[in-house]
Amino acid sequence: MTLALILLSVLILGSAAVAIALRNLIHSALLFVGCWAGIAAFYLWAGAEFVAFAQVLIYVGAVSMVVLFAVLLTRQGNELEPVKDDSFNRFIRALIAGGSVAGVLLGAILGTPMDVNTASPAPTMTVRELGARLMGPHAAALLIVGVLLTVALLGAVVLAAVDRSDQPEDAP
Amino acid sequence: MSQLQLCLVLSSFLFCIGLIGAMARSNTILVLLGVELMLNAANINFIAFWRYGPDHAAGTGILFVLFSIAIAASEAAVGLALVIAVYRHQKNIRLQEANRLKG
Amino acid sequence: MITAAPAPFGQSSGPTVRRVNDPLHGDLLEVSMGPQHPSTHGVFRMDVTLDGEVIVKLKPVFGYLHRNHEKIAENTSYLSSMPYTDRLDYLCSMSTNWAYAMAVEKLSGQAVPDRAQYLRVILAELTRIVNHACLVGFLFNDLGTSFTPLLYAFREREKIIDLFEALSGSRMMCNYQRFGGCRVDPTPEWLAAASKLVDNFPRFLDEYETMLTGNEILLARTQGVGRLDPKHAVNAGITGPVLRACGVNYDLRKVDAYGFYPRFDFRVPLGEHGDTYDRYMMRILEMRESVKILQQAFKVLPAGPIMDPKAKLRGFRPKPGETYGRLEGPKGELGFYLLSDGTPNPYRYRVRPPSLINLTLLEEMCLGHTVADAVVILGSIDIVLGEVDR
Amino acid sequence: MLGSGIIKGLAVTAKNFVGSYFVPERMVTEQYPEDRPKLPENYRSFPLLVSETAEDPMGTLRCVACQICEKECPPQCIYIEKSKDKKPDATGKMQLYPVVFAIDTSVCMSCGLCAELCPFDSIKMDQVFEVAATNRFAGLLLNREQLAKSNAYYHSIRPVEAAEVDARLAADRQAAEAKAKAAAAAKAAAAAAKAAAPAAQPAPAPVAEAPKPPSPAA
Amino acid sequence: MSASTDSFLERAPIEARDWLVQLLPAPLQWFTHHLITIGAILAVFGLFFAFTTVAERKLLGRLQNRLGPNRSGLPKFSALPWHLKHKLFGLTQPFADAVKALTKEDIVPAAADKLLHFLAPVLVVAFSLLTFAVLPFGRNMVPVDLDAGLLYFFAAGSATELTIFMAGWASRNKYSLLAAMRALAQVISYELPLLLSVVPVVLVAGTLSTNEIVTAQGGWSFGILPHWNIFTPWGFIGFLLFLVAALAECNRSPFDLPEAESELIAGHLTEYSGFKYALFFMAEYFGLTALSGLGVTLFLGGWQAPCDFLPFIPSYVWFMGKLVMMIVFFIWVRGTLLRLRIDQLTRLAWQFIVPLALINLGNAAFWALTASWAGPLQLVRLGVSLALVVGPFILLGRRLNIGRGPRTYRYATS
Repeated sequence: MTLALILLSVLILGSAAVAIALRNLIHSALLFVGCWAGIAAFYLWAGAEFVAFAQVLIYVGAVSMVVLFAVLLTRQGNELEPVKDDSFNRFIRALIAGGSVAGVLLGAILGTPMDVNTASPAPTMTVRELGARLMGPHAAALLIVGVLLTVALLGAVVLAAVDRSDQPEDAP
Repeated sequence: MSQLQLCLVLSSFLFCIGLIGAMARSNTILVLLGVELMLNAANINFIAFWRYGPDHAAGTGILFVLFSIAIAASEAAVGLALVIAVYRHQKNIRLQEANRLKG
Repeated sequence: MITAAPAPFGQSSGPTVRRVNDPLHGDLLEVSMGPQHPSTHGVFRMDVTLDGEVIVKLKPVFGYLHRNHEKIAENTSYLSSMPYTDRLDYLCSMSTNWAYAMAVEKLSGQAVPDRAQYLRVILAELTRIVNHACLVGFLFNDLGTSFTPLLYAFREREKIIDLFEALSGSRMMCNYQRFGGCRVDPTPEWLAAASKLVDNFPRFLDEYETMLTGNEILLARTQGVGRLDPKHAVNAGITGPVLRACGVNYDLRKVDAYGFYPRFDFRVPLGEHGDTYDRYMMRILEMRESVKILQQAFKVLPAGPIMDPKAKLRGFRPKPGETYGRLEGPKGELGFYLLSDGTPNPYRYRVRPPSLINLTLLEEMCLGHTVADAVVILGSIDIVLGEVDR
Repeated sequence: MLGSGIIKGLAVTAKNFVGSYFVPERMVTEQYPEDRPKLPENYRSFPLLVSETAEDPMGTLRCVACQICEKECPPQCIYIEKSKDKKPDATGKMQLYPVVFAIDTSVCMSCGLCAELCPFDSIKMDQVFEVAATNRFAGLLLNREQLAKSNAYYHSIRPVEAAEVDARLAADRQAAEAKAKAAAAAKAAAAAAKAAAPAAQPAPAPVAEAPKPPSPAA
Repeated sequence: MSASTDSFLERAPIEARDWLVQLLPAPLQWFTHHLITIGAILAVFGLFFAFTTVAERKLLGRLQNRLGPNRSGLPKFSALPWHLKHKLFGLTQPFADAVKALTKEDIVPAAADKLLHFLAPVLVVAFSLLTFAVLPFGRNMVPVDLDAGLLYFFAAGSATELTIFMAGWASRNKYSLLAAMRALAQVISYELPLLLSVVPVVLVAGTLSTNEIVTAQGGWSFGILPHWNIFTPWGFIGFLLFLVAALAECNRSPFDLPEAESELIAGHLTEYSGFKYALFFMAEYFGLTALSGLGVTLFLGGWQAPCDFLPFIPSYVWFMGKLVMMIVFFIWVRGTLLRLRIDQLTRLAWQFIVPLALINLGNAAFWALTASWAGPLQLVRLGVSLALVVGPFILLGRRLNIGRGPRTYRYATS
């Protein structure tokens, strides 16, 4: 089990790191897809089946499409991103920031004694239970998320829509 | 190191990679993706704590992740719509140059 | 003679077009469609500039099939050009032959016997059916059907083509008309078979229309797509079904009343919107009218010679002069300009190919539409590259 | 209602699908190597040279090397060399014959003008359409021997036309014999010799403008 | 019906597998169990793919009054007396095609992104095969009976368009790029309608497990009318919407925009040849089969027999029969319809299918809530449900087609 976790970690962290470093945006987007798929695999490993499928459905199926669409629409796919003068400085600064955050987090994680419930096999949660909880105690949150998603969708459409008033009515 | 700690280390590294990406890259899409990674790192934590936490049946971790995924999806949609809008105005999507409120 | 009907669809004439270098819109993608492209109907190229999928610029490029037809014709005898005219519009050689024969007959003042005149009308109308059936089939292929309408249309075309083969010896390169008549006299069996075929043809058309004319996808894909303004069309010299689809009443069969067409009762369908759907329906309606003409012609076809006895095949030297002979080909006005200096070869020989001239407004029709529409609009114009490039 | 047009279309294709099993007329494709197309008599592919007999094709070619076809051929794919000597032709007249008669079938466009214009009914259009060769130069350039086909073969591919041609030739032959007799008589009667012998030629084809036979009375 | 009362044929495949598995030592059993399942799926659906291609070509041929492929038969040296005449009806065509695809040169454009160009066909087959894992092919014959099976299906299926994008982008061909864009736009537009058309079934069955959805459709009224979802008003319209969305999901005509051959040559496949092309082809048919299988599962009662005196025929035969029917329908549609344009495609999704699916969701909820109504109320229930189906369909359809319709033409007077 631990071995699987380590392998998954390598997959996730490796693809994420390479994706961040690559200059070809399409490649990084596809690597991000790999990273998300790895995270979904981690959820499966942890026994959260439903979340894993939701992760794949939403990240691999939808977010990645939107990202690729945005990359293509902004025509970044065919040429490499130009390296600007200030990017090295920013990279150093980011590295310092990231490193220090990592250090603090690692220290906290390793320094904290944890009361671990190592129930083996992994616990399961059926869809029915999940649904009951979502519609029961968390109904308000579900509703808000629904409204949020709708608003976000409409907002995205409004933001991205071209002002087509100069287009003929029969063209589309 | 216990499995929980491994998971937490994974998540913190992922978070840092996302942070570095968001800070170091100038391409708005990559910055957005870095933020997404940070969100994912948080999700990993939720699942890990649900897996090794005391109360599986409550499923709070799973529920939280579901909400978080929904929010991440809407963030991606709005963010990328913004990217496209910015691109339409200034012909590139370098974050540092998007410093005007008026197109 | 040419009068543009009042624009029936308000002020808007064609789609408004965005400027190509508009800084507010995304980068443009240039795609060279053709000459190796499945739906350019031959070796034809469209240099398309796309904004997303919307065409902002389109440049037709042709000449890949140039065969020097006109210059060759000036260096061979009048008769030897006849087989070459088959290769102009290789889908309708019978009417191309007739147009050339008509020009030469005008030049030399030859008479054509009655039977030959009727035969010419019969063959020209059969050719119109062949051409329109082909066009409609290809149009649907451009629209994305998996060959089904095309093969249904080809089934009918095949029957007519078989008749041509039985009559002239070749399916497409008929080489049938001669100066002063026709080459082969059809047998009674041939006439009976042709008459039967023509009587059965409306059944095919009905089936075809049931299958497709009311199809919602077809309506969505063609109505309002590739509109052509009648004034524009007249100015550009567009002829044939493409012009009539814009509502301009111009059919040489009525205008010139050449051949024996005045003896037949037929109508000229007119479109209203000038869009792709109208162009498609023009073809369907014209096929129905052609069937009417053919049915009349088979009834009244007289017996008699098919060749002017004074006609000469070899050593044909028309007196010096110039002439322009034209007829309503399936694709539009097909004309031959001939200048004779009294030698066996024409001094100047020029073809007015309807396909080429109808193609001139391709960009106007396509701007503002998508790639998918450009393919369909090109299909609805009905070009044959043999004729465009000559 | 939305979809009615689509359903109608589906019904038509379904009808065609069922019909393809029960109505043979619907099927227009031919299973080519097994089912050969039935060629109409007028079908033309490439030219052939008619010879009177199959046994001696070169000796009995109808062609007199007049070179009309060579001149009129639109893509100019015919090449003829005349002979120096003369041989009796179908009507028994002494005529030139082609020493070389070659047709480049890769250039030929099967228009049939040569057959139409030939005043001697010697070049006709064949009906062979499986003309493939492994050598695009020698394989498609047909010479006199390859082009020559017997009259019997000509009858087999175009019975009606060949019968007409035979009848016409027979009539010509009779006329020529009669003319020859008359000419001989005239020759005997008229002592004044002319430089050229009266070379009687066959009667003109009905449509073609052929050289008129010189009047024997001249 | 318990397993022991099933007919022998029904039990045979499962018992054969179990017998094979128990031969092995315990640690290997779990592994072998799944290996056999995977092997069986690959073999059955590999062959199914092969014969779908030939069936498609033959059916299309018949629709077009042709014979379709009928040449390839047994090798020349075959001693069978009837092979000359029948040539096996061309049934060996797919094997000839496979040999051809394998022996063709694999051309990779010089400017292509080599890695992605190679990965795309590999991944597309992998992803399209993943979806088979949760389809119940017969009673007790679902490879992995997941609690969230339906979600898994869509999750696995959603990745295929990504590979189309990879193929289109990696080819460095403008047609391919356009195809990639189209594929993305199409999947973004049609993922939602597909999900929405399925949700009513989940709502009524109360489960995401494909196996339980099929079980919920068991039973018959009067012995001949099965309780399949398609025989309810909401199920019927849901099935129609599912069909449309499925056609769009697997890029079949009339939604074959990414590979529109008259516009984009072959779309994302333009720069593929040989076996890579065959892999795409294979994936396309696997996707079609999987979605058809899902349609059968959700709306056509899965492996349930249509009448109560027919269950002696094994359940997997019913499933396959229905699957074949679905695929024949898809082929029939392909033989008839024309292609939509990309903006019409998205408009159809957002202005017609999504609203209709949402209304249908309410309809299904109504149906589920009124399950206890009896007697004349049953008729009221049916009537309300039908009205909820027909009304929106006509209204939305009219709106979609506004300003368009058959025209009448005038004739010149002179």
